[in-house]
Amino acid sequence: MKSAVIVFPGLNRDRDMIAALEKVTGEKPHLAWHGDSDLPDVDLVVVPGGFSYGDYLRAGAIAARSPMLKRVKEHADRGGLTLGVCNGFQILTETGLLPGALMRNRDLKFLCKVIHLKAENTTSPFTSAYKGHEAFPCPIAHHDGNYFIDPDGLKALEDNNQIAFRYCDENGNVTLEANPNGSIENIAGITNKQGNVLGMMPHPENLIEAAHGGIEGRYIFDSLVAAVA
Amino acid sequence: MLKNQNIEITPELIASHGLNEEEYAKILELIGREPTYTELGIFSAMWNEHCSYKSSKKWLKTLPTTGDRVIHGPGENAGVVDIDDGQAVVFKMESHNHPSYIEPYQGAATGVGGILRDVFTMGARPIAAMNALRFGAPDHEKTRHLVSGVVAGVGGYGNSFGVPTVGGEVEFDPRYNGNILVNAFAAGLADADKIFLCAAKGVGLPIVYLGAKTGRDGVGGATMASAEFGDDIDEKRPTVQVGDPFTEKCLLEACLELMQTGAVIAIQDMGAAGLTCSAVEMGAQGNLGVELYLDDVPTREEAMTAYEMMLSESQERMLMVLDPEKEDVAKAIFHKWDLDFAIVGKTTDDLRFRVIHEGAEVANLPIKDLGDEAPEYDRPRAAYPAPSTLGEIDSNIDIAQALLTLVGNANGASRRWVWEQYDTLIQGNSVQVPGGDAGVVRVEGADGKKALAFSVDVTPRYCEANPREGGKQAVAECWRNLSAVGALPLAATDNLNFGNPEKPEIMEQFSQAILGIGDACRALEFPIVSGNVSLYNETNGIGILPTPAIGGVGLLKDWAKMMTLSFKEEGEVILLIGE
Amino acid sequence: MHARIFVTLKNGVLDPQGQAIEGSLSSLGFEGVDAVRQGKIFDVKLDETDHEVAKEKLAQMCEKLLANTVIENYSIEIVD
Amino acid sequence: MHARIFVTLKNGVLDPQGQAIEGSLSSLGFEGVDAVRQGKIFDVKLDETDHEVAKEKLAQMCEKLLANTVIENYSIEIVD
Ligand SMILES: Nc1ncnc2c1ncn2[C@@H]1O[C@H](COP(=O)(O)OP(=O)(O)O)[C@@H](O)[C@H]1O
Repeated sequence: MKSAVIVFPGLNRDRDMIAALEKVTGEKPHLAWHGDSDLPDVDLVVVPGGFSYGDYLRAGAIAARSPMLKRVKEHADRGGLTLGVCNGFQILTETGLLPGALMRNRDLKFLCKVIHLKAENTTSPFTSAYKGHEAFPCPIAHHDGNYFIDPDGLKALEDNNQIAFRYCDENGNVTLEANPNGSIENIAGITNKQGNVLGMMPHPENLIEAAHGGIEGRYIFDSLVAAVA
Repeated sequence: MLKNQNIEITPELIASHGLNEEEYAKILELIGREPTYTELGIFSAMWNEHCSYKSSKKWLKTLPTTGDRVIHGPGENAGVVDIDDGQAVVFKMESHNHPSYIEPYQGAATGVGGILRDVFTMGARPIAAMNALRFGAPDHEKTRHLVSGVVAGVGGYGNSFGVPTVGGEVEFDPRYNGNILVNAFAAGLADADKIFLCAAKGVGLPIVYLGAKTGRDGVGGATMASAEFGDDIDEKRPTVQVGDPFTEKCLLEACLELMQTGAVIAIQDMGAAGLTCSAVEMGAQGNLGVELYLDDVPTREEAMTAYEMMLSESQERMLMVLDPEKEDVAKAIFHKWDLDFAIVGKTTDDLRFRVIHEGAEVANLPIKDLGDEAPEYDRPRAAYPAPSTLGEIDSNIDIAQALLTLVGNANGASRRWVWEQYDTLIQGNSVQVPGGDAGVVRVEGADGKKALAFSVDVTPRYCEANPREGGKQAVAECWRNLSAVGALPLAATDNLNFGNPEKPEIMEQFSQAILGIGDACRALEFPIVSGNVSLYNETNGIGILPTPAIGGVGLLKDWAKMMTLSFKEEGEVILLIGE
Repeated sequence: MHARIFVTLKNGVLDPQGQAIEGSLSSLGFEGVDAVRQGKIFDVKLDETDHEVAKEKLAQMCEKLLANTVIENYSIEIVD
Repeated sequence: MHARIFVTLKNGVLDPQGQAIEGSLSSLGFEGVDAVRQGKIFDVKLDETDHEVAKEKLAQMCEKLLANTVIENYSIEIVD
């Protein structure tokens, strides 16, 4: 699988993402600097996590307006697979590639911990490998992960099967207590209507090998490899 | 002719710069004339406690600072220790106590920013951070505000910069009501043969200003950090610095990229008293003079005076001596990261420190004397009051109840609420996060097994009861925490937080604690490779508990063999070892 | 010319910061606070003398960057 | 009663957010923007009819919570 990682100043989980892609796919991703004007033809474009431009103004807002995001949008509009993690998710919503917005966490604090996720659908190119292990522990690390969408938008997400992940408890039950940041309906990740763009707050790239205490993050990349094969 | 900005050097002005009569007399003797206003500012910055270590130097010299693995000990931006395979760990701890009391979020944030800069100035990519925090009584009116601000500030900076916070301490005691402690530790990874130092080399080479623009932030701040608080604290407030972790992250990437090109001859971070200390240190350490052209310094505010520029503590800035042949490469890298890059001076062979502003020379001082001739005091010491003995212990105590009291106490309770606000996982190498004896981080670029362990410790109560034993105990506890996860303790950094050194009892506490630290470090072959002293932690005559925090680093050959503290299964045998 | 731009959350959009502030105010003993909503202001110094042109320009800045029009409204005021 | 509270950074205090916004505006092609400073507003609904009493109360809220008076200024406007 050929992939590209977009690099903005201020991102800081780009190295984690690059390492994860390399470990799982065996190929080094192409690095696309935000100021570059073109993006090579790849199977997967990843917008990694961090604090692009310090997240000043709004999380992801400034990065979303950069020239490179136009290329990402073109790639996505062509049906190209596009993954945004954490700040990447924020950037993709700011760009309009994904609906809704990510607001400050309910408790207004940055929160880094291992929570549990439930893959709500295992039919997307990002989540097929979760079949059979729908619920799994996964780290989060964010300040603005409180997903908001208006009632019509929410209904559309549900009707189109766009909700990819929800926060749940250890047993896979989606409960109020299992919601770490106040996201509407415990939403942790969504796809676009076409299903080729995924945005999620948790960090699969930090869940790849024994040293991470689990390997369930690999399944995203495994799913993608299977999807492009 | 030196330009003096038409400010008369009065005894009041001298006193307000924290210089006493003898110190001023020495200045007159050294330069043979009255200093200009800018020069007075330069002396005050160089000779205050924070930069000159004038009260502590005598005692710091007694610490063991060498060892088989020590590549650079104290004197550089951070200590450097060999960790095999051609790799080195670079680390230091530093306090930001006074600024954090005045503005907890920004004070703590800029403290973290400062220590990270110390580490990456040496060519190391930061891989771990810790923070040792001390606050007043939980029910004191200011505590809640201070705690939430400081923790948010530590996290706000470190999380955005992208370094995992893997350990720390949080404690409460009424003795910190008026003086909280915020000590930040950072460690980075570098190739052992690619360490960058601050001593300038070569005459006539360009001195380059890197990073963010200069504003009036913290003008007079380093002097503040060395003065006891009084009730007029509000007046000192506008000198608060605001941290910009985004710019610092760009600065990190730009510096590491630049260092690879071979363009950097020497580099120094602008910390307290920014341009002054960094330029003087680079010149003095390299036995060279320095000429600075302030008109070329990138500024953020209008009409800044030479005095203000020389004393500004604006964050996220550095100074470097550049290989002139690589100027274009260097400029391109900094512009790519949208950072300021300006040639603001050159090295000279006359050992003078010259500052030129608006066509006039505003300072011309002997560069070596600024550091070498800084006052050094053997301050009087007097026995501290003997500790009161503990009362009789009631043998009928209800153990279960006592246990509940202990774990329900602010100092015994879980610190999860703190460390969950820190990114402990970023970089993907945290194999042990806070909550255990030490944080453990896997080392990249080696065999994938090697890891480093980090812990910071001190028990101020013990230090007050017996400073020498308390000093030893802090080292021993840190050493134990490292060994408890299976690491070989390598070396340590210290952050010595004490009250007013002009009080003989405090000076006695201070010196004894250092001697104790030295005893333990020698016995354990655990050298001190960097550190920081914070004195005058006193408000209205009430000093903090003596708090010499020790930050230690240990090496694990294979993180898979690391120990954690949880019991693993039912029916396991519990052993108690030690005396 | 100086202008001030106000960006506020649309009605119906959750405001965690406003809610938290409401909570803290009441725990600080302030009574009678029925609602708090937090917004942003941007003070902009513009190199432009014509008010109408400036307003138009500022509106574009809002549309393109300063406001996320999915969740936020904006308004513009010329100060001098 | 509705009131609006404005909280802005004091002069000379670094505003990294404003700087980043300025940079982004210029790379989006907006010219002639000399400076941007970011601030906050709080729209407060108060259970109080006397303007003076309300202002006094709001000022206290600013001092105690809404503004960080070390680096920020505040001002209060009664809307209705
Ligand atoms: N400010 C902090 N930041 C990160 N971790 C912290 C902080 N304070 C405490 N911790 C972590 O909480 C755990 C318990 O702290 P402490 O009670 O001081 O440990 P110990 O006394 O066993 O060294 C340790 O793992 C420590 O690293």
